[in-house]
Amino acid sequence: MGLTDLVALLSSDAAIQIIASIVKILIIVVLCLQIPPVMVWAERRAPAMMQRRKGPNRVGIGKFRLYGLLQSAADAVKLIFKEEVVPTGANKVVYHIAPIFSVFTAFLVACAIPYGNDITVFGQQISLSPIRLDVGFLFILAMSSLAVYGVTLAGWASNNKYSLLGSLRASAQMISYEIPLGMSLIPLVIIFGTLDLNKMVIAQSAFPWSWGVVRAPISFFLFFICMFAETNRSPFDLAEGESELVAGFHTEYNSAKFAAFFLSEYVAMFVLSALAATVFFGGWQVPFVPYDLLLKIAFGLDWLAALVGFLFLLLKAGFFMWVYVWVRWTLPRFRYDQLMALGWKFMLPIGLFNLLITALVVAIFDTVTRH
Amino acid sequence: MLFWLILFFPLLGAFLNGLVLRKVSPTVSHILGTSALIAAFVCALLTYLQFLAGGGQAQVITGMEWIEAGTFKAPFNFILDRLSGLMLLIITGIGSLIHIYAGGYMHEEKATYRFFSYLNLFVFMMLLLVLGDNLLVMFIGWEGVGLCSYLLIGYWYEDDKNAAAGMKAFLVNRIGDIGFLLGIFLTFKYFHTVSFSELKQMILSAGAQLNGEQIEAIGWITLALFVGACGKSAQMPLYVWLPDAMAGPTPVSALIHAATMVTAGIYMMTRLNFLFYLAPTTQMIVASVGAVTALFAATIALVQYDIKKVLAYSTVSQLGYMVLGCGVGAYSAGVFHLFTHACFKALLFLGAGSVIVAMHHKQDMREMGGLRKYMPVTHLVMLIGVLAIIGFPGLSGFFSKDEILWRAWTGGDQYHIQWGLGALAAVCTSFYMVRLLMLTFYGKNRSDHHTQEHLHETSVVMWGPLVVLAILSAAVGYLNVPHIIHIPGLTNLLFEHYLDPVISIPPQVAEHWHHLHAEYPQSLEWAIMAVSVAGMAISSLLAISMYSNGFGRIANSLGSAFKGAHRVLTNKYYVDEFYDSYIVTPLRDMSQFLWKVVDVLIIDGIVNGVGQAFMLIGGLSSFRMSGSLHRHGMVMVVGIICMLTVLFF
Amino acid sequence: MSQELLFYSFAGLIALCSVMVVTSRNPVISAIFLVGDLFLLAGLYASMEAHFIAAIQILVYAGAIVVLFMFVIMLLNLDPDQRSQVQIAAPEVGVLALTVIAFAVVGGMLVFGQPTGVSGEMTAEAINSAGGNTFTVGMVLYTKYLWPFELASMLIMLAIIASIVIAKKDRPKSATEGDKRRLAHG
Amino acid sequence: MDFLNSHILSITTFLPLLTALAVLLSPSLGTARWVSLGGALVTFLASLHIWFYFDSQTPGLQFTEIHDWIPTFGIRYIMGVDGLNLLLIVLTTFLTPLILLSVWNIDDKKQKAFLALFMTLECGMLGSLVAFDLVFFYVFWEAMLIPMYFIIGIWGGKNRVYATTKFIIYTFFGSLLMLAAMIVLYVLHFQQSGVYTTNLLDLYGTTAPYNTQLWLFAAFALAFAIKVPMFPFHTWLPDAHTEAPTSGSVILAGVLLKLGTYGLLRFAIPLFPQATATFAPLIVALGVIGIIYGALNAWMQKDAKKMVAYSSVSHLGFVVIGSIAVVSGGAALSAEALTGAVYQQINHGISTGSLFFLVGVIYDRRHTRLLADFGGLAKVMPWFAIMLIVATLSSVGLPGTGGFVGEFLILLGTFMSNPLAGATAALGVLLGAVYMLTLCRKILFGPLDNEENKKLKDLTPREFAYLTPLAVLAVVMGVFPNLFLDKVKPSIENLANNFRNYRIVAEAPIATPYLLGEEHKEMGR
Amino acid sequence: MVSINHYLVLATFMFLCGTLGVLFRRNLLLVLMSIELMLNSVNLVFVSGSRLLGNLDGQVMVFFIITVAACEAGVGLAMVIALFRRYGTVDTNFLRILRG
Repeated sequence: MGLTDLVALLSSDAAIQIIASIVKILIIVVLCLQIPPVMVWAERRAPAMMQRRKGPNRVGIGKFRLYGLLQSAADAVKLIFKEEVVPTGANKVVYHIAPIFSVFTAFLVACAIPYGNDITVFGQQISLSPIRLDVGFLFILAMSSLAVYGVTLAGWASNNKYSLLGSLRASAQMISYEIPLGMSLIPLVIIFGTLDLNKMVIAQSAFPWSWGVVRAPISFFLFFICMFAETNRSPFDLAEGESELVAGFHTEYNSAKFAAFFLSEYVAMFVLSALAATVFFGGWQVPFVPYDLLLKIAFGLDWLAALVGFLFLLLKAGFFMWVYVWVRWTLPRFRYDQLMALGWKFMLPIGLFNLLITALVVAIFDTVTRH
Repeated sequence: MLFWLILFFPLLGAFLNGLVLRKVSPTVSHILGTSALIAAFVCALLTYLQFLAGGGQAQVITGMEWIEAGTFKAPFNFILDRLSGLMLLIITGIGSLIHIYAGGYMHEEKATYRFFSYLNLFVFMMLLLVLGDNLLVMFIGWEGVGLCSYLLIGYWYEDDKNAAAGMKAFLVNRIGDIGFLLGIFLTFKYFHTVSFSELKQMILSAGAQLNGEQIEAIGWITLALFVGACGKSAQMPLYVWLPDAMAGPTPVSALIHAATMVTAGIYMMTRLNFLFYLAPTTQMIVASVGAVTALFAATIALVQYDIKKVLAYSTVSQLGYMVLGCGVGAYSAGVFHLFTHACFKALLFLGAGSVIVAMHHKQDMREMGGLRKYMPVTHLVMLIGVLAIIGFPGLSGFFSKDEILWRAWTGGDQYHIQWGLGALAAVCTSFYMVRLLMLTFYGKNRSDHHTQEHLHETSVVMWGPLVVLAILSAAVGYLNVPHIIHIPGLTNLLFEHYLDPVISIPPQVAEHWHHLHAEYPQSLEWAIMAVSVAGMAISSLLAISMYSNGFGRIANSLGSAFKGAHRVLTNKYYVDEFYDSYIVTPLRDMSQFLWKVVDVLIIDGIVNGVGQAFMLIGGLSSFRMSGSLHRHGMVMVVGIICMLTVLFF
Repeated sequence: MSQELLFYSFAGLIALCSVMVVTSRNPVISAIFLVGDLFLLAGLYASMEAHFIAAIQILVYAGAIVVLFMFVIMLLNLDPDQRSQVQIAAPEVGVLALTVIAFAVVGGMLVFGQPTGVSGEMTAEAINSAGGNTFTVGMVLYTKYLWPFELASMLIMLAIIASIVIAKKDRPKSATEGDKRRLAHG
Repeated sequence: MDFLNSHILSITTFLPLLTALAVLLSPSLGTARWVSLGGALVTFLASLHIWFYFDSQTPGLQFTEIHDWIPTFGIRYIMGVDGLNLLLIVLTTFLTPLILLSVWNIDDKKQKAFLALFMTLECGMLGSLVAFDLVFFYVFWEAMLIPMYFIIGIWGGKNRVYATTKFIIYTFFGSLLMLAAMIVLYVLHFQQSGVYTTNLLDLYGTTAPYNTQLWLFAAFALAFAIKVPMFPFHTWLPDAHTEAPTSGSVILAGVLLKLGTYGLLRFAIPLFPQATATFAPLIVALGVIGIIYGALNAWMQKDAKKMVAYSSVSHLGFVVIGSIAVVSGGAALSAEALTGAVYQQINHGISTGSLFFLVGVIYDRRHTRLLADFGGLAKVMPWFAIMLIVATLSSVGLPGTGGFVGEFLILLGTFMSNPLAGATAALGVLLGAVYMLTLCRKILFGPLDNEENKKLKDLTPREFAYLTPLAVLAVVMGVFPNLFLDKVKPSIENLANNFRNYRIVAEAPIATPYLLGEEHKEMGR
Repeated sequence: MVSINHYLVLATFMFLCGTLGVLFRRNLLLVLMSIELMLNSVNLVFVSGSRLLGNLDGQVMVFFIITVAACEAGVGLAMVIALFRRYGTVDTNFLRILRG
């Protein structure tokens, strides 16, 4: 096989797609791997800020302390190189699989977010999400519903009653809140008429008054609550409530596997934030700058426009990440029965009601506009 | 219009009294009931006069359709002819008198609305019976009067005996009614109509050649209908209900069980005389039953102590005469006796009722006696009544009874026995009626002191009707004077000719009957009359001598001399006991057997046995039930595999 | 070529997972393999252009049903000695053999029989031109199968109520005497 | 109006079912009562609509509704009314509100369920009356059993489980035989015509071979004989009646049993005419035995309700023999007897229904039904006495009540066909009087010697409300039978004269009530 | 080319596994899981059939089957819990209430 063949092979349509996919996946993975360190730093600096103290600000390279940003890097290194202890009586296989599963699902979901509008490379249209499905929306729901396995299995495999309790709580909680989550998102599917996330973003346009949050405020409200429950974050962090269950499902985890859980949790947070941005806040749309205009501003270079959009998406998602942190240090933890009651007796009925109203309004609106 | 009012008034009275005005005083219900009937009587009288003025031709009054199914038709059609007209007058007329009387008789009762409602309903039903133009409308009345009789006999229902008597009356009547029903079925089967007028036309029209089957059927029809008549007119062997029916209030006995209802059988046979003429066998049976009943009941009456029982058996006996009359083809004589009997028997019953009221509802004649001086009017009218019934020359019974006996003798040689029985019964009749009179009104008073103190004549409400009836009893006989006696100003056999349009001898047998009538000399008739008058006189004298002062020596010694016969008679030939032990009890035992053994043990046993057999099989086969899910699943899978294998290879 | 590769690899994994589901001694492991099975099946569905079903498969089956299984397994937290053993006695062996043979026969018929049809009649292009898999399934579901769909929703409601009622706690706390006797028999 | 005329049967049939749903959803028992009564009354009104718009000139099927149900098997949704079922439909809808009134005062927490079950039962009964498709009919026929099973099984007396199990297994056994026969008929029709259909109107044209007919007829007749019930399949009835609550007994006697005789007329006889002619003597014999046997058994009963139950056996014997009185050498059925049978069905529903109500009235007060515990009630409960006597008289077939018209016509027709049977059956009239008057006498007459009986109250207005219509109707049916007979005449004559070759056609809906005069009718057309 | 037979063979194998699981596993939960396995094999047949026939009825059927499976699992698991509460075991060896 000569060089020409290789070039030919590499420039064939399929190859371009494959290469693009690999590149996209790499980018996503790298991106996601950067989230925990930043967030760890943020989660330390933010409360410090709220509590009028300094927080980590020492670690740096020489004199460049970078507001303690490198503290996270140090922690990561420490965590990875720690000795690995597997508890006796643990189910070894499951014990090992669980964190992998966790990370795996988190990354899969991350792959389905549209990070920018489609771009054209070598005459090939390439979407900016690694997994581009016309049921992308369902895919995200499906994959995020799998996230519970990691937690559940971890708790069970640890052979520790606190872990088990934590995982039981986690699984019940996640199943319970998955339903309102779905309920809160379905109205948007009805409104935008598509399951393709990128099309949803396009449908929202660049103007905030046509974004999802304006069109379906109740949905956003529900989704916002579910975001916390789904990621087991405060105020719904009962699965790991340290005052009750030591550390919940990951009590018996340490070293790299603990890091994996850590990673998956932050990735999940990011994914949900990105999803919120995508569905409710116009995704990669630059506010008040329609894509056509953006394209013109970017000298007609679609990759540049996409990059700008990507940055805006990160910005929007970042806001929600910040809200996570903010809420964590603001609100107390729920009690378990309150959590369940909230989910089943409050969120679900409202979600159903919201769904019904939305469907009605859309149906009436459609009928009116058609005639 | 007037005609419909006849029917309407009694029904209205019954409705108002029975369902609407339940809380009113007895006087109001009495006035209401009575005035309804008097109104009906007035209407009936007017209608009747109108009818006679119009030439007295039978007319059919068409009413609404009633039952219509397939080829069967039974509309509410009514027939107004000389026979039903007469009955109309008897029913409403005597009924009115009895209603008036009942007000006095029942004045101690608290809630008489029920009584008058039943009475009015009875009159309505009776009117339906006599007016109906077809067998089915007649049957409504036929059963309806039975119902009213049931209700009235059981009027004092708190006494279980009365309720039982009412039920007995209803059931025995029902036996007859089944005969009547079968008669209707047969009639419809062979003649395809149940209307009297159509039937009559069919039988009488010269062109109608009845085939053998139909002739034979007529025999059965008449026989079946006669069974009905037996039930209603209390003939052997179905007479048993009538004596028991005396449990009802006395006006009821007078109206229903003497004057009207019980004569329904005679009315029906007269109405269908053209059929009976064609069935000589039935006629023979009818005559025999009538004669036997007349004598049989008369003998029982000889020894009864209860005043109403005597009258009851007397009624049965007199009905026997009427039936005998019908049996020998002397329908007009039968009806005439019906008429006279209605007058004097109503009189007797009402008189007896007055006595009973005076005696504080004691009915035993052994406690009476000498009432003549306390109740002169009652005594007088009762005397007239007794003389009328025993056939004292000049009074109505004489004319009517002797006519029947004469016609029995002349009906043909085969009827001489029946005549004998009838004559004998007449002798008995005079005896027991005179005995009744003597024991009640003559001699010393045998009642207790308390009763004696309160003995007095009844009020005018009660004796007024009695006087009217007494006059009628004395007078009506002259309507049908036999042709051997000539009374100036009176046409002989007025009544018989009056009924001629109704009595229609079919052409097939006409010759035979005309032949019969012409055959006998006048002297024979005189002789026959003399025999019965003599018998009457002798037995009356015997009774007077025996009972002129209570139970005399002769009476007691006769009683002890014929101890066995006396006991048999006192116990009414043990007929009730016979029925009870040979019909009712076996039926009851059989029913008990059917229920306890056949139904519960055998049939239900089989049903439950099948169920238990399955449970047993199930229990046995459940040994293989391990209860293991996997076993079951495996069996299932193996089964499916086998099935699929069979299916595909 | 790539499709066959995909199929064979997935099929192999599915078969493996299926075997593991049934043979694992630990129910949790079984459940994990079941999830794997479902996941892989979803992959197969996706390869057959049934994206909607694939997503639903994961969403409902893997995301809800098996989680429920897992939840119950953990809730009951069975003692090790009560974890199931495969007991094989003589009749069971017979049934096992018979079943396997029967299925083998069916499988053999399928392997060596003529393919009754070839894939590819529902190509990605055809589906996309009709509005996408989800759209087309939706059209069929809400027109032709509207009534079954409504009935299915009723069924779900009934199942929800039934599960709540059955699993509610206010039933007799302990086994009655009769139950104990039965258990003793068992 | 067109809509109403073309859907009135569906409306009538399924309104009760909707009512049942509404009853279940009503917040309180009070509401549920009114809802059920309202639903029942509206159903009654709907059935009156059928009654008034029914064309009494034609033997055809009216208000027909035909829709495909399971087209693959030729199963359809066919409803229709002709003279044979018209009266029964009205009877059913008429009795239901009365029964609801009779349970108005029952106040336990399951009562709502009772009302709902009852309305469901009404739906089942109406459905099996109007269905003209075998499968459709069968569905209703079985659906009817379920509510009845619960009504007896939950609200019954102390031996209720035995009674209800017996009832359901017995009837179900019969139904299964019928189902088997239906399938055979279905296949036979396919073989003859090449069309799979369960449409009764088409199946009438099937001519099964004689031997097959015998079997099929036997299966159908057995199913209906059990339902009727005919001697000797009657033993479930006394048990079911005795254990059932009053309301259950009324509807059981009033309508459910009639479905057996109705089925005989609708299915067994016209579908298998040759077999009918063959079996007629046997069935008539059993009917006559049933009349006498039921009467004698009733006479012996000590329990008032059981007595009335056995009287049903006897009375339905009349209906059975009336349904199958073959005349003219087997060429036709007696139209008189057939009319009587149809009429007697209604009349029995009225009279026995009211008898059960009346027994229920005293049972409510005294909690006993033993005749020995009563006596002399006429004194304290005069209106009750009047009602009981009217019901009794109607039951014994006194002329002037509906019972007479029915029994008379039946006996007349039977006599024309078989004098011996007619004469023997006529004995039943006598025996009927024997036991019914015994009942009356033991309850109403005689001394009022039981202390508890002296305190009894007469009928309440509510009891009047449901007893009076029955009493009035009993008399009206006796005096104006043509009101009812006119409507059914053409259908009956069609069946009677052509049962050897029975056909019935579906008529187009009509628009003017036939209550109006002739000139209006012309205008309406 | 992947023909329908490929899928069918795979489905058959899955079904076999499910059947054997139902027949030979003593844990009720495992039995239920095996049933899910069988249902899934059927789903596979439906989807492949749907592709073969070129219409979507098969996929709709799968949709319904999934619905029913969800119901079945919900009720089934509820019953398992109830059984466990009452008898303290979910081993079918000990649950033989239907024993004759």
